[in-house]
Amino acid sequence: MSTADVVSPVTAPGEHHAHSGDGHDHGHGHQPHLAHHFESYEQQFDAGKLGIWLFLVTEVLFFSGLFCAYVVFRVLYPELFAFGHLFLNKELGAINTVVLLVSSLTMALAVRAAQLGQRQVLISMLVVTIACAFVFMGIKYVEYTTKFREGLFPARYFAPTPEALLHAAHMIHDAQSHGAAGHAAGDGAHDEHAADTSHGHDAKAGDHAHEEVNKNGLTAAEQAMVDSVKVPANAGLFFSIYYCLTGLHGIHIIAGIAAISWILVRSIKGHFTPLYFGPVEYVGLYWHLVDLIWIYLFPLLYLIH
Amino acid sequence: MWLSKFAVSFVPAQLTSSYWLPEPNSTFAPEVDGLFMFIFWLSVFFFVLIVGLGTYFALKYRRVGTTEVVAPSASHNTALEATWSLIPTALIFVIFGWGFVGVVDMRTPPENAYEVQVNAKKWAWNFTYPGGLPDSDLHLPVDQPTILTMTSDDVIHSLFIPAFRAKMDVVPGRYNKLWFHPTKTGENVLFCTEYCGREHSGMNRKVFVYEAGGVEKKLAEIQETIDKMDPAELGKITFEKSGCIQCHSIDGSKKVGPSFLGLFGTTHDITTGEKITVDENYIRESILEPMAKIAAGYNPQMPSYKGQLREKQIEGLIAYIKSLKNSSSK
Amino acid sequence: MATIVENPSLTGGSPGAEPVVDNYLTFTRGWKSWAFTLDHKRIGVMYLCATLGAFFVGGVMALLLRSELFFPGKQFLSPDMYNHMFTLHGAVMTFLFIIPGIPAAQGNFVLPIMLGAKDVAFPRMNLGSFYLWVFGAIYLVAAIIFGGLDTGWTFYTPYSTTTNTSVILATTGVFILGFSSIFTGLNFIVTIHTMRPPGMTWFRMPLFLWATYATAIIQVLATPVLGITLLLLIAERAVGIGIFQPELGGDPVLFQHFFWFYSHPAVYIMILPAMGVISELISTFSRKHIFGYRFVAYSSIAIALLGFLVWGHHMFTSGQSAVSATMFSFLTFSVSIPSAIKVFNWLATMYKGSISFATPMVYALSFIFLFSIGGLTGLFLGALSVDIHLHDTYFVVAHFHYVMMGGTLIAFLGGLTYWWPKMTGRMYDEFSSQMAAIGVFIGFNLTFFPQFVMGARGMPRRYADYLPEYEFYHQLSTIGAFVLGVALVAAVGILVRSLWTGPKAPANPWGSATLEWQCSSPPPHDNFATTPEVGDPYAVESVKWSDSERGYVKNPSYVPSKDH
Amino acid sequence: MTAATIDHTGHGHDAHGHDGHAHHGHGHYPGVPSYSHIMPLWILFAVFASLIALTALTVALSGVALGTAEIFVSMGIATIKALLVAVYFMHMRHDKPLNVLICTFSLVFVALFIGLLLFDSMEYYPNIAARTYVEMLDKAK
Ligand code: HEA
Ligand code: HEA
Ligand code: HEC
Ligand code: CUA
Ligand SMILES: [Cu+2]
Repeated sequence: MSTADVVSPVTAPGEHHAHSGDGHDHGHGHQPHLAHHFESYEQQFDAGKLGIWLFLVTEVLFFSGLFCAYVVFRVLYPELFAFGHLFLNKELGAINTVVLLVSSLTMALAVRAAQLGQRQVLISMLVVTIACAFVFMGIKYVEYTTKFREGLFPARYFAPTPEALLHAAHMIHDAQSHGAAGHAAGDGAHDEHAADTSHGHDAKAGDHAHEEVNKNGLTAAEQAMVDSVKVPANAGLFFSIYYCLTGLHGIHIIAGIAAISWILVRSIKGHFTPLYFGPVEYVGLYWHLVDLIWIYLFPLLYLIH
Repeated sequence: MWLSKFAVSFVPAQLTSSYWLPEPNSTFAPEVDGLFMFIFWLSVFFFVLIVGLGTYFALKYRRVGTTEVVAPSASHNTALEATWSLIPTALIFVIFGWGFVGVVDMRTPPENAYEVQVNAKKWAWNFTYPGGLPDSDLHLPVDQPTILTMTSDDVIHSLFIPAFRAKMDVVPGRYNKLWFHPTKTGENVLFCTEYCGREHSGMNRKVFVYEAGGVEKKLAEIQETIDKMDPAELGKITFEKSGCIQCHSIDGSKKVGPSFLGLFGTTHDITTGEKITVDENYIRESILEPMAKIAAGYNPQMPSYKGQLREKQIEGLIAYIKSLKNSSSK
Repeated sequence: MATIVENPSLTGGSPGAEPVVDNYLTFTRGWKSWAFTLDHKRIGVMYLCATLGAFFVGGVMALLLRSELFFPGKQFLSPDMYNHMFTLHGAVMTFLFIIPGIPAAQGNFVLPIMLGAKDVAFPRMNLGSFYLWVFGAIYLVAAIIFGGLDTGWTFYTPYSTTTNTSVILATTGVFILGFSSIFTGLNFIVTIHTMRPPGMTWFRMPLFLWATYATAIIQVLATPVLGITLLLLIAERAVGIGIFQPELGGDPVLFQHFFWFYSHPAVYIMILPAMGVISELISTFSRKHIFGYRFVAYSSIAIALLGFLVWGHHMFTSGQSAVSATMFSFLTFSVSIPSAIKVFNWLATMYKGSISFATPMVYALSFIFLFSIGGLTGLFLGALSVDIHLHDTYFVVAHFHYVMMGGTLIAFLGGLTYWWPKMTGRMYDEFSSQMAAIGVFIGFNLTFFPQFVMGARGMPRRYADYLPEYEFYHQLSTIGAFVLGVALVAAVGILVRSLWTGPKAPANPWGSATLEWQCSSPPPHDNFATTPEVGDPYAVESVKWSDSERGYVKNPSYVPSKDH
Repeated sequence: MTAATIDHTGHGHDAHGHDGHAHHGHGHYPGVPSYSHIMPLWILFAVFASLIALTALTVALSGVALGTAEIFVSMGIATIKALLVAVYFMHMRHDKPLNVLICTFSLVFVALFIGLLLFDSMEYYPNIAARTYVEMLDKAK
């Protein structure tokens, strides 16, 4: 740094590189968190905001590939989707939707608190948001492990267990017996009762304890029901798409948790002021996008006929 | 038309379609060549214009010394700019339209065509003729349209016959159709033009075009030779023409699959840990159901030849493999 | 580099600008000051070294390919080795060299200065982008070491899902490189939108900035799709999701659609910045205002946007439906119009100029020559029925080398020789580098022109071996490649040599009016001592030659015209 | 050299101008800079309530047989929800037109991507179906 003390006319006093590296740290002295190459907080905020919006654009296009695969296969092979969705748990999906919506609200409140300089509110809102994210991931974990147990893997390893098929058979059966007349057998139609009755089947071991079971652990009647289920060719494709979409979304939730935690630490340190709250807003925007994507995923995957 | 013929008589050979393009042996060829040469001349025109003007300006207005008083001249001229945007615009409509007409023809197979089933695999072609006879070369009648219905067993290949200006990818899991109308008897090359791995550049065969009735005669002839031929010799030909040679050597070296040298009669492990002895039945099974037993140390990469080899050929292959004994010198 | 830094003459300030004590090279010392720098100029220089390195690696591979093809039959590369070689040549050249080449290396250096800003909007992200490049490169190299890669740079399924080479490593590398490219693009868009100083309106921006802006749009919109495509490919290989696998119900042609949705726009990522460089060069070395500024500026944006709609022209023979093929063919031609506009405007700029044949201009002129051939042969490929014949032959190989190498690489060299004095503070030897430029031109044409002929005659690409009828053309091409290699090594060698022997560069050696020539050579750490005076970037009459400075200085008698 | 000189920032302030209600900017919250728009609490909660209500609605509707209309109804509801989140939670309503434009733009490209690709897949699908059918027959043999 032999030349560093020679103040060149290039840099205005007080803007000079007193810090490490080559002076790109916040050199504005009395203006904390204003980077040296920006003229004002507003310019810095605008740059950051435009940056984060562009980043969201890349996220949208990133996901668009998966949505594209979804749309193509759904249009060409609707039966895969009608079949596959029988195995998804609508209640858990709905709960997760609400969880994410709550977290979106708290995130919006957190941004508001940051703008107004209400540090306590900001901190608590961020904590709630992170908590929601964890709840979401917990529920996803339950869903995934259930699927794995039932042999519902991506295409190459797709091998539903008899229990899983029995469950599907019941859903199809319920749908038909409830008079969804317009639906052909096996296309997976069901109405709202299907969900209620399906709880019962989980307890099948109790109901049918006295009956003889075959090697699949099923009674003759159950086996007949399982056999009646027509598994469409390549049914695993639905699960491939399901795992890709929800998996990538899950990774974004995890990234979100990391980002919000970082914001939380900084707000505890008291970095944010009504002049400088950009990072909270940027992370908030990201978080809302993650929520937005789920808003589409939920009906697309869980609520199909 | 006559104008272009007239013009062509003045230009050097390098500027004619017979220099640039292979022999035109199908009905598509004149169509494609016409458009090719049209774009060619258009390009020559624009190229000469651009490079000519560029050179002229560069020389005429070259800087001498450091004198550099440049009389200010217009820095834009909307009319001029519109002109050089609109002329190319008009021209691309012509090119597009012409190409479109050509492709509509290529994509509309006629009714009464000669039909051949094509099966591609790493790295061999198999053509199945009406009546179910397979061969690894393409035999076609002249002056009659042919439709190829093509599929692949493994990766994407592409069937290209330069003299016919015909090309279509051969994609696993679907039938792609390609049709053309040969106009000249004789021999043409056929290439695989979609990259498909190690022997991609070796995946070429011949296309033979015959007078009416010639194909039937040729196929019967092939059948007859097969019937008459010494099995081991037939086996050798099949080995070379049906693609076995791409993966199996006969000199003991290991390629994708085991070498055939001294293979017959040996006993070795398969991936399940069992032992097998290479006998007639095992070879037959290897050819028809290669996935049934996989030789230890190899990947299950061999495609099935079910329906693509005649019974005689399978027998021939067995005889041929039998004949490849380890010579005493090794 | 140490020599420059220690040279006392450099700190004496460069003529033509206020005396400046330190410049960005001498500002801080030690390898850490480079490795952790946030200065866009240093990041640009690091990018420059890195991409040039990648170019040489790719070039050596190309020479190996060409040597193997000198005779038909096997020479010294087994077919497998040949396949690895062209795949890596293609992948290294596209992902490591040409995509970051002009924007990330030269763009990083000059963009903020041209704009009159102190830095890009997100300096940390800029450095991050460079390190992502490094990681991506490491992955690609790792792929070479652990099993190689033989899929072609296009990674078509199901070949790429079944081959036993290290596809996952390589695609991970490309995935990372994609993010590097996105970060650069994002940074540039934000910088151009929010960092312009007073007076720098959109229509006072140099055309190079318009071009990088248009490029950045593509980088941001298209690259994520490549990202997801590669992730799906990785998942396909790792767990068999089946989306691209026919035997699991998937569709390999879908992969091609995904791939080209990125990779066609990517070819405009390659050419747009090159066109931007050429616009600067032509105007400067003709000492004339660029002709039709607005048309040239808008045409960059038009190319960027239209470029998104034509990807299907790589798939005319894939089994794509006739209707979509028609649509894509039509849209393909639409891109030629803005390209034509640029070419004609460059010519008109030369009209009545005062044309100097300094090295950058030699490159610019050969760009016009070569890009015209490359672009015009694109018309053959865009025409439906003709492409059926030409697809996957050497005609395509020749086409894309004419646009990528004859276009982008030549412009890259043009830009390098143009900004070299600014970057290093040194002038290189003019005559020898002109000769090298001419050598590159000759070698290039000898290499790739014969490929048009053999391609049209049916020679397929990606062939380790060929029929004897094509031998003559292959031999011409191989000889050309070696001429080209020698000339390129000379061209770069001459520049490197100037670091030690070159005379000190003036602030404005060429007489350009864009802002980067207002600051000293090399520029100070913060780019500008005072807020630069923003005027018409092509008012070349605003500077005049000064014998004492051996460069151009402000022209006192210049009065800005109302026109611009 | 302030950012206000940058041409598009001007529009951002215009947007504030159109905005009917008074809950923003300096007026209500002293010390809050002009580039910071504060969302009133009642809007945030109202939006949240609507989101929950719409979620309940889609879940309920998924039990009703709507036939082909189903996909449009559920996507329609999802889009309303998405708009609510974007416009209020993400402050799009008070954002610079440029940022809104960029978003719209990205959606246009997504639509082109999916649209053109889907179109082609549907067109060539018969080639796949024919092959699948033959494979099925082969397996049955
Ligand atoms: C820098 C990169 C670059 C650029 C700029 C271009 C520019 C163009 N390309 Fe090229 N292209 C590639 C890189 C590039 N290409 C690559 C890498 C491949 C192969 C990938 C692979 O398979 O590995 C490829 C392949 C490729 C194909 C597929 C071929 C095939 O595989 O079958 C097609 C087909 O339409 C095509 C067309 C065009 C067109 C119409 C243009 C146009 O933009 C050109 C526009 C320019 C002009 C037209 C010249 C200037 C204008 C005039 C002189 C005025 C006169 C004009 C008229 C009369 C219209 N290109
Ligand atoms: C920017 C892009 C770019 C560039 C610049 C080049 C440059 C060159 N390319 Fe490449 N090429 C591609 C992109 C590029 N290529 C792509 C995308 C493919 C398709 C791959 C695929 O099919 O998947 C391809 C394919 C390709 C093929 C077709 C292979 C095949 O289909 O079988 C050939 C064959 O001739 C070839 C040749 C060359 C040559 C001779 C050069 C020359 O111009 C190279 C000149 C450079 C040098 C010669 C380097 C100089 C250095 C030295 C001489 C060594 C000195 C070393 C030090 C000082 C350290 N290229
Ligand atoms: C794409 C490459 C490929 C082609 C083409 C191919 N094979 Fe094979 N072949 C293999 C591989 C790999 C193995 C070893 C794995 C296995 O047993 O399936 C093998 C195994 C065999 C075996 C069993 C050898 C042993 O020791 O177990 C026989 C016999 C055989 N092939 C015959 C043929 C014949 C005959 C043809 C041509 C009609 C042919 N193969 C074409 C790849 C190929
Ligand atoms: Cu088969 Cu290439
Ligand atoms: Cu393209």
